[in-house]
Amino acid sequence: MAFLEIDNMSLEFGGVKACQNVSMKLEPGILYGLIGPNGAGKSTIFNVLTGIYPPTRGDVRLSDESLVGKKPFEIAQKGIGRTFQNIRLFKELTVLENVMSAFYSSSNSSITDMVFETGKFHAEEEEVKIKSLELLKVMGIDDLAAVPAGGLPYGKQRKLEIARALGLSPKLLLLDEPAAGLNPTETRELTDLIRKIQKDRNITVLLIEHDMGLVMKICEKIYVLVQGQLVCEGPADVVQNDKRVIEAYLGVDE
Amino acid sequence: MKWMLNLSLVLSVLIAASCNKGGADKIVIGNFGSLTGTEATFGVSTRDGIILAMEELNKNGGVLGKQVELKAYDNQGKPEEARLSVEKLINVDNVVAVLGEVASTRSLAGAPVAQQNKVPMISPSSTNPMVTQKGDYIFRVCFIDPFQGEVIAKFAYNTLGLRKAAIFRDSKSDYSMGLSKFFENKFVSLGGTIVGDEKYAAGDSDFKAQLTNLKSKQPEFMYVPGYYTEVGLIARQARELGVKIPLMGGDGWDSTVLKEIGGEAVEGNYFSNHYTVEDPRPEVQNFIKNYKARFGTVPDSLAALSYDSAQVLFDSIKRAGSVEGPKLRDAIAATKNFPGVTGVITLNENRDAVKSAVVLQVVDGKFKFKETINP
Amino acid sequence: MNDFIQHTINGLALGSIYALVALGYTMVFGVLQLINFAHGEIFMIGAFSGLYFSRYALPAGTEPSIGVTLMVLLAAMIGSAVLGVIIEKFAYRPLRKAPRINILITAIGVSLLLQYGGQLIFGASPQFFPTILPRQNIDLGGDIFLDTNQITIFILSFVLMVILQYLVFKTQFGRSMRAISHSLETANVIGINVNKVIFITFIIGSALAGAAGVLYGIAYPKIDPLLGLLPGLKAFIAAVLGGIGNITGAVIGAVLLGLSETYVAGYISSTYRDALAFVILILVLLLRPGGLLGSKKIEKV
Amino acid sequence: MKFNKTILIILLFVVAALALNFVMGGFAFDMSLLMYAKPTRWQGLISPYYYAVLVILGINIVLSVSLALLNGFTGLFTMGHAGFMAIGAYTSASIVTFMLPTAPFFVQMIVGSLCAGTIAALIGFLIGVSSLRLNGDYLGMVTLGFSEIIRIMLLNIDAVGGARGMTDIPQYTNLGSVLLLAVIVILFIKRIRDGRLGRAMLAIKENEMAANMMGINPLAIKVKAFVISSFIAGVAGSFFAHSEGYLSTQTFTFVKSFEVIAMNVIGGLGSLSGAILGAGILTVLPEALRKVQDITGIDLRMIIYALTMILIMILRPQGLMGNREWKWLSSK
Repeated sequence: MAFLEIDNMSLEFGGVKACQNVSMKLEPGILYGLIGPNGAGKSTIFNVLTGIYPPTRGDVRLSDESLVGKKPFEIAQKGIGRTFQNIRLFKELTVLENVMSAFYSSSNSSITDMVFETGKFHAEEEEVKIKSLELLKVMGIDDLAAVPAGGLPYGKQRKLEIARALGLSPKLLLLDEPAAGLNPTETRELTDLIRKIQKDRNITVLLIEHDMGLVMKICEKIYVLVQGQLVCEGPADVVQNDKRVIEAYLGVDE
Repeated sequence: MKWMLNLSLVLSVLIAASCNKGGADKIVIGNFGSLTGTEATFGVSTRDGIILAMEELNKNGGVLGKQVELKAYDNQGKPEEARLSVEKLINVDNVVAVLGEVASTRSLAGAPVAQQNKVPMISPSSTNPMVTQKGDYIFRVCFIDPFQGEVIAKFAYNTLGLRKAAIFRDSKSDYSMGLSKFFENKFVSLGGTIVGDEKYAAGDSDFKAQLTNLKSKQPEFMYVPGYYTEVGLIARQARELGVKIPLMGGDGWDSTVLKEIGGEAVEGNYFSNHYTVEDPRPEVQNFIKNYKARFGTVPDSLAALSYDSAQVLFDSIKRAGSVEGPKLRDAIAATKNFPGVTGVITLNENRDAVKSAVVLQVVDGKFKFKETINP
Repeated sequence: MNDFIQHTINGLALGSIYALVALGYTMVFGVLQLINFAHGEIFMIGAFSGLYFSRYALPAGTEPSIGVTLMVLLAAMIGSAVLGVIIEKFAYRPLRKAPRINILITAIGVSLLLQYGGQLIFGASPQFFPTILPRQNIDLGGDIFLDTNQITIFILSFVLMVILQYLVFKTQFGRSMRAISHSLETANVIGINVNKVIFITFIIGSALAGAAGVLYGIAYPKIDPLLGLLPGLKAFIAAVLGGIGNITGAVIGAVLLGLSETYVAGYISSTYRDALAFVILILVLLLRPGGLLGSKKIEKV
Repeated sequence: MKFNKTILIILLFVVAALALNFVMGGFAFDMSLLMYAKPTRWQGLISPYYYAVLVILGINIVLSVSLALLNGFTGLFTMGHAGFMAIGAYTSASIVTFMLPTAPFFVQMIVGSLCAGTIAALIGFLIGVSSLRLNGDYLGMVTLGFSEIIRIMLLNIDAVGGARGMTDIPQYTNLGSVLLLAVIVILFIKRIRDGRLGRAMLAIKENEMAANMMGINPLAIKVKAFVISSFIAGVAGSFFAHSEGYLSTQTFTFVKSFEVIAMNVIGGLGSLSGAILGAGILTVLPEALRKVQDITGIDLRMIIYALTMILIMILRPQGLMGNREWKWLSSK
């Protein structure tokens, strides 16, 4: 039984078909890649998974529970964390606070606790802070904890987004072009980090990426999406040699 | 803790400022009114009436050998600002008396302050009975809603022989609501009936829906006790809808603006007022002449009333021979048969002016005297 | 029944006044996504420009005529357009990239400044707007009356709507406008002179407000510096009702608002007449935020 | 350690407030007076005018800080704060006048302000649940609409005076109690901001979509912020009512809502210190500008006020404080 299952999912916007009959089965603890030309609907799949768009047809199930009709924050609470193609950090919060915000739903001090600064409040804040700092350390940006997130260099913002998503303790992590805009050194660094996180925490990762090298290097299984339809799936060598994939890339993309 | 230092600094400045007393060679009087905002036109007229009275007095040597100075504060039509300006007038500017406000709402907000500080306050034109009930230092020189409301009821019923009335009132204005209420009571008790009752809100410009309704009730006349700012348009739109019955109103109509805006539509209509410009008394004729010369416009009833309130105050200071609160209060309370512009003013035991009202009719763009109605 | 017809006539007339103001509102919003709070005040300045023009520029004793009306309209449109451009250049342009709340607050600030500045310059007392258009009261029989002014205004707002519709959908300028309303950045990238288009939009929107001011003065010949407040708000509500940014919608929304205000005052209660507009606003925004003719936009993620 | 310090600060404020109370009101300190005396506010060191200005300052600070929770921290642009203040003011005034006319003033104060806050919060909840799905200008317009509807309804209720306004409301608000309220509210809001709730609010303000993806329910948080804010506005209304002794709907117009927004904006949206500073400036400035009126003879206050708003927006859109906080209000 698959851990996350996309079952024959289609999404239409007023007649425009963004996704057609997409089916995916993700097993726990595996690093998946999702590639495809621009406008193929990769981010759209993320948006369906995270509940931003309800699918027009079909179903999405996490551990056999349908996610269709659930609110985005409910899905996040169930353990799907994500990053965004165009970084969406809380720019005026500090780096540390960004990560701490992800612990909102897992902590439970009440307004009274906050207002009277009870022992429980302090204990919880302390705990969240320690956990958040740990995550920052993992991503190698713990020295910037007190800096407003908007002030970080681009590459570090990408890392912070991942750290923040990890704050949810996700079972499934969706990374939307984490290497976009990074230089080769940074990309290499990030690649290693992603693999390390995935292994250490034993979580499922679904990665959208333009950088073929990166995808081929770390993904155990790759899905190829062309014009809203899955055309191919399998390990790197299978995908690389698939005729439809080559066509799609040669025909459309740079 | 630097902010604490700042706070104490601010406090000490405030305290120091509060000890600053006005000069002793002048008598300072205060006025509060809405000089800006939606009711600014009323506030400005009122202030100008006081200025005229004061300048005339000062030209003739002032009172008790001193010149009079006016402090006029704006309250933007807000009651809380009204209260604050009275506080400032009394406690910072040390005025001997306060003149104001037009609207009963703001007089009600300011009156308790005057009362607590034992500084007399004379409202020129707040007609709600409650205003002077705020205490024995609060007076007014206008008549109150019950009387004015009854004036038109009596006039319509007795003089014109009309039996069916419709009321069109301004729900935002206490004045209009008050007049309507007392008009209704009196008219019904005389034996008339109210066939229709509609509301508008000051600031509206379209009244046709309500007027269409009132028209269909077929009243013999319509009571519209609002201010001239709306009544001109109401009259116009009533005529456009083919309403031919007379409209009647109160002293809020008294302004040249009514004639300008209403044009032919206000012709033939009646309203109650404090005085008539046809009155040959020198008080009236001089006031109109001087006001025109000073401000370039024909005074409305608010200006006349505030002029009178200032005159009553000056007369009382003269009689009291002092500007101390209690003495001045007693002198104002003793005002009897004072020849004001708006009639002969006598203050009764409720500190309200007792005077007769006149009913005027708009004829050929002029307010023609019709009848005097006594209390 | 006669009452109903009279109410309908009244409502349509009121609605067409709202429509005139709403057109300018919706145009500026369409391009800048900005609720131009000062639009009501531009409208007020239009009315005063018309007043002063007819008082001082026209020879005394000029008889009311259509020609005079057109001249006054033109003067008011110029007056308002100049003001609109000044506001755009000095208040809105420096804030083009600022958060929307800042622009909105500036707009409210401009609106207050013009209201109180107006009280200072024009005086607080209401003034009579001269009769410049010959008007006649038509008795339709059965105690129903129709005013020629009402017809004029109704036709004018319809004509203006058609012209605007043409301008926006059939001209190069209109295409640039729509491109900007779609995305300011993209419009910049594809070589549209954004500042120029916004500038012209403000001229047109403000001139429309100026014309509305004069027509308002003709219909309700009492003008004062705070006159823009209520029509401005009502026009905004009308624009929202029809689908803000949508030209036909603004007119339909305005007429619906005028009718419903009149019917409510006529048949239910005049007490809550002014609350009605807000109730409509709330209901539309909560149930159909795009308005009657507007479409729902999908947020880009 | 931190806990002890805050208790100390609160105690310090209580003592300071009581001392002020004693000096300026001269009643709360005397326990025997507490039971029956109506506060006499007209004694002490400073002129009643400045006293009244300070009371209004305190109320304005409370309003401004409570709006900062919405405007500044949660990014909700509302234009209906005057409506909640009106509900609080009228609720408290009615309860005290009609139901507790003879109770000792502190009972009136506590019951009155709690009821005021509760009713305001309840209505805030209803409005919030229905309208907080809207964003930006639209939310502003809807809240403005609600506030106007509230005002028109109050205007037409004869029991609370209608157009005439409500008179003879017991005047027990004094400077000490207002300052105490202000301090409590400031600390309250500060601590909410610094807790997980505040972080969630800021997250929503910064990027609602991302907050959603962090498992934060934006609507729930917004409603919470709205309810808290309207509660405080209601309490402020109650204090206002019992300071003025007179209520009229003319007070609670759109202009009042806008004034409170202006306080936030001038001080700096998103800064608690800014909200306080803004309230201070917009309370003192109009009074100080009365002097200008003495010279010019005409009232330029509103014009200067409007110009200030525009200039600040253009020249210093982040407000006077920007995102900074005074030391005692900063989160660390």
